[in-house]
Amino acid sequence: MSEHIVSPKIYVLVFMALIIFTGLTYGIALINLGPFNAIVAITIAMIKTLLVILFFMHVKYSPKMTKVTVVSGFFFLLILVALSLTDYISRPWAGYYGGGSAKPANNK
Amino acid sequence: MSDSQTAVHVLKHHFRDMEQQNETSSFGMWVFLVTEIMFFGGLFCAYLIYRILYFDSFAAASSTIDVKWGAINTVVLICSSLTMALAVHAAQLGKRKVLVGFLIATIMLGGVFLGIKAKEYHDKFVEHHVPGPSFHFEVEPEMAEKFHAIDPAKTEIFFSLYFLMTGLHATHMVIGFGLLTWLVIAGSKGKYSPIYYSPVEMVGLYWHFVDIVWIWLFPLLYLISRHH
Amino acid sequence: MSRALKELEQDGLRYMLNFPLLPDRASTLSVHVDALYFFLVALTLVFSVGIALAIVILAIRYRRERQPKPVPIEGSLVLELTWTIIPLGITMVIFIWAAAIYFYETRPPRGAMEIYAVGKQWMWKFEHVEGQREINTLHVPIGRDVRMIMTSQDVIHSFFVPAFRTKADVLPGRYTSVWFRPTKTGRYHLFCAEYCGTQHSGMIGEVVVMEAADYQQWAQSGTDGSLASAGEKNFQQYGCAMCHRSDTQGRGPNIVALYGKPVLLDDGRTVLADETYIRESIMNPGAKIASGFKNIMPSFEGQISEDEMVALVAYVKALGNGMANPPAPVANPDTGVYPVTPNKEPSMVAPNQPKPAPSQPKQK
Amino acid sequence: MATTVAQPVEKTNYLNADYGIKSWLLTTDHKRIALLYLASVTFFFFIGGFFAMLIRLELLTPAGDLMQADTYNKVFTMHGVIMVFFFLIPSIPAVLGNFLVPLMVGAKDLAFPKINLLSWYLYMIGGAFALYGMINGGVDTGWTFYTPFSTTYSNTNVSMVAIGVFINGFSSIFTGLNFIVTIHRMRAPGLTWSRLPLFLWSHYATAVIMVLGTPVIAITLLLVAAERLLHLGIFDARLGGDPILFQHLFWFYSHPAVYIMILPAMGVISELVTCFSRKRAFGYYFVALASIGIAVIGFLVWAHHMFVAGISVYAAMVFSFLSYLVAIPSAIKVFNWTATLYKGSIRFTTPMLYVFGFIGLFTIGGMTGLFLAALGVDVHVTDTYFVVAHFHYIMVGGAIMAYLGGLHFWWPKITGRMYPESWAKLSALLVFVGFNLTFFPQFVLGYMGMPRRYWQYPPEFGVLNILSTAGASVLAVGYVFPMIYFAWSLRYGPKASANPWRAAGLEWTVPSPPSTFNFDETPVVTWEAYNYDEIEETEEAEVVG
Repeated sequence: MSEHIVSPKIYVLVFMALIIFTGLTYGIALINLGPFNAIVAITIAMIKTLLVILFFMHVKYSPKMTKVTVVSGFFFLLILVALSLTDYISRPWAGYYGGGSAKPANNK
Repeated sequence: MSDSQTAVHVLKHHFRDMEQQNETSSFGMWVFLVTEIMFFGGLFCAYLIYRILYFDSFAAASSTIDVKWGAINTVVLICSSLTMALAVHAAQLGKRKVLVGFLIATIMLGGVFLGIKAKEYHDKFVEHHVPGPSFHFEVEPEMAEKFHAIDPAKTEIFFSLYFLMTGLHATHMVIGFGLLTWLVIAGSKGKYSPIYYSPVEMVGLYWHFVDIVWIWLFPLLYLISRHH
Repeated sequence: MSRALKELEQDGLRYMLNFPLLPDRASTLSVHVDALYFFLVALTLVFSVGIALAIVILAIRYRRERQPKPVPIEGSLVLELTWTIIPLGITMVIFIWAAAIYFYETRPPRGAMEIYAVGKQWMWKFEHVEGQREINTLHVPIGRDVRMIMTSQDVIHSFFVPAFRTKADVLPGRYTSVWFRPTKTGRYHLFCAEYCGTQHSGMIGEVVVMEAADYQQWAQSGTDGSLASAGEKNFQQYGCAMCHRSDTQGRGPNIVALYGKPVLLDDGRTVLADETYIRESIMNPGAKIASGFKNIMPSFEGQISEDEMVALVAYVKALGNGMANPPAPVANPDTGVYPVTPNKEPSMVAPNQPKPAPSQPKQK
Repeated sequence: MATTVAQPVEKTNYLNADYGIKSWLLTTDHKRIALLYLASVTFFFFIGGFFAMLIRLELLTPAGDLMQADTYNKVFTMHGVIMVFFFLIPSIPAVLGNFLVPLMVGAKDLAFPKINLLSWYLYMIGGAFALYGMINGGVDTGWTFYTPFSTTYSNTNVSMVAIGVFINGFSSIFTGLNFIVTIHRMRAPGLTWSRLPLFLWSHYATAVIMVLGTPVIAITLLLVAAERLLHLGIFDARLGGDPILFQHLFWFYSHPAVYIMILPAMGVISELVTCFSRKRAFGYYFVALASIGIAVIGFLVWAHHMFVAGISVYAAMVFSFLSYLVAIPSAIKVFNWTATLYKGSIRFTTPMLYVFGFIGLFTIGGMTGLFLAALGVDVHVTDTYFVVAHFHYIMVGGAIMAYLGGLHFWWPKITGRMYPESWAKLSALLVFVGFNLTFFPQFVLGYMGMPRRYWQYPPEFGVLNILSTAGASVLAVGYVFPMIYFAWSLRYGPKASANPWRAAGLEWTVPSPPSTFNFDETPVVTWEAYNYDEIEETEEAEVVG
């Protein structure tokens, strides 16, 4: 990995791609796509992150262990976000106060 | 100094050879970056949950931030990532002057970034959007028309998270400046050679990580439903 | 009682000898929880005594003197699988049984009698729908479902009655609820179970379970009108009647018979109009806007105390359910001015005639 | 693998290689750093233990008569903060782990010696902040710092202690980082993963949790300090914040933190049980993978601390189910340790007594965990003394017992001296008896509904609390004994040979105490882990104890 010398040409190419993606994410944000705005913004950010990690940070040429470390870092962050959301998203289902019948209680 | 002397002088006593030392230091750096991912991750998780709970207030607050400067800052930081990568490349080939040149370029671009950031903070200060006793959020008519459920108290949460996340990011950049200046000093003394350049690579990894954090901060903080 | 016990009784050490080992069983839930508890205690005994016996027997049988040469054993896959799958099976049984009890415990039956509770740093304030107000003691009738609707004025507290086996944290800024049906009369401990500051251990009280008749008689005596009537006074005092009118020209949605109905919001979401929705719409109206209405209602955060809020919520819930509709706004007798909603000039009738009040939601 | 019974000529080892304050305060030798940690961890243990005695004395009587209510709140808060962050988390990894990981791996030192010293300094600086906060009036929020009490309603040194814990967090991050990189990159030739001692497997799993969990509590405490100093509204319900979000972020770290405390203990027990049964570890792969399983699943279960906190019914179901999955690997380990005894040649030395104590008490601790993961029962017993008894069975009955067992087992290797066997057995017995008398009554108190953190309680709980306080005094004596005879053994203890227990493992192939650079030439490992059958045949060296 540290032996593998990446030619500056690749660096400039990756740099151009990053600039284009920045412009893209800025441009798409101006179009109203409803919920897809957020999804597109996140995918573009993921692609840019992958570019920086693989080429600028040489993970593409690193031993497998470094790749596993990177993936596990993002995986555990995903656990934090996903399992916290199971609480926040499912709160309204059972009546907002965390209990009580989900069906509207007609008090008649 | 001939290569073999630098190698002996530089190889730490508890490593078998330079190859093991380099792999160990870069793997150690990556484990540290994982802790940084979780460190920023806690803040991103809080931001995500509050954004889901109070979307309209967050969108309204985000619309008061100038997205032009955010985009320029993103481009500036990507350029600094490029110069950093080329600096690492120069260190690998042992070109001392090119290395120092790119390191200084990276510091310059970082400075530009912080300058723009300071200007954005100043704008927020002028508009009384800094959380705390002086905080006051005025709901403009076109904002109220586009986002119905704006609650000024919740916009203060957005700005608290905005200042915390960008502040933490800026702090990491200042630490980056310290590391880069140390590299410039050591590099100009010719300490780094094609055999021993792992410090340059470590700071490179750190700098690219700081860039990745901004790559995520820009869409999350600046681009909340900018469409008309 | 033996002489010794009588002496202990005199100088207040009555618990020295006959202290209880299990809390009373005073609610329908306690029987289920105790059953699962005894099953788990039995399971723990089996495994702990089993492991301890195994260790003692193996240690003695294979001590160095009797077994100088150890026999090399790698392990056995069969054994490993058995003590993975069997514990997994047992834990799943416990999970399902416990989840069933939890599901029963967190879903108050419809038509349960409601009592409001406000937790404040280091005391409990209870407000019965009939209007009785109590501090630190709670009177409840036997044999009826009781649902506590609780909120906190400052930090997190927790309403815990060991005899009923129920507990629920009381959070600031929203309502949480717990329900129980008492099955035994008597006086039971009430604790605050979430650390809340200096007098956390002083924030205790008593739950008095009374016969239904005694409770009815107690509830009627000495109240200055029901909680809902107190709520109606607040409704007038804070000028709510100005916008929330039973006829449909008011600027705010018609809130008659609103409680319990799904409400269509203007961003397309549908939320259930429960206590927390009512409270949130008063404390910060900007959070959820009923469809067809504008975000013009001022926030009453900091102006309405939790006790007045509880009364308002009870009033809104009583509207269209045995309570007269809100009368037309009453001009202030001496100044002759309608109570103007604070810091917002009442604009002329809203430009677009508000669509029918959300209480008749459009069928999706 | 012959053990040389060298004449005890005054050989240079890591202790007498260098003298003077600088040689200790600026050392990068992992063994000296381990001793620095041993001193500071013991110091904090006795401060936390002192607060524990104060709590037990206060609870002797139903009325609050020994101290004021807020003094009691500060005492139990400092007991929690110091014991959790400054004793239990660093004890085994920083003392035994720092000393043994390089030796067991066959390396001269950890991967980053200077960072290892930095982590000790961060630990001391964090400790200084916490102690200053304690002296300057204490903190009364409980070790969990729940908001909005900790951010808006408490006017004690919350920020000071929070920053102390924040700095201390980086100490365990760097320790974890050092262990992961060392175990991955610096294993001796021939030492494959399947030949690693189980001590290293459990420390690897602990290091993974330290690295992935600690940053989240660092940012959470930073938010609490920021909210107190800058009056932001992140967790303040009045300004729209959500107190339950704090609990999510706090417990995301704090539950894996309890696995940071117990996993190293499991590693120590695996070493001890194999050595004193003279047998290979039963089901080596399953015990090793169970450690990794606990580390990973440990991150999925945090909200079983919040079943009544107001999270939704469905989230509670998800976390209860996952909490039952995390119980399985612990059960696998207990069964495998017990199976290791079968057909072994068991010696009843002090470390083995601690192993028996550990397995018994950890089983009770683990089983009571099932009560707390059961939604129906947890609603009744959470925030009561049942929870206090459960986690003390795991931490005191488990982690501290294993820590003492490990300390006795490796004491000859660390100091070159043997401890007095009979005194050690007596103190082990005292610890076992005192512990059970202290914490078993608390299970009964818990189910009867006595809440946690109560300064005064209804009189019917009186007798069980008296029993518990009596037990605490026996336990205190049991803990003071080792301090005395370990210090005594430094001067008068008999000299220990390189391998007094005839144990397997690279750390026993070097003289005790080892030289500064551990191995003269890098060892080559050709044998499987715990090859006691081979050791039995090769020689019959004199056996101690």
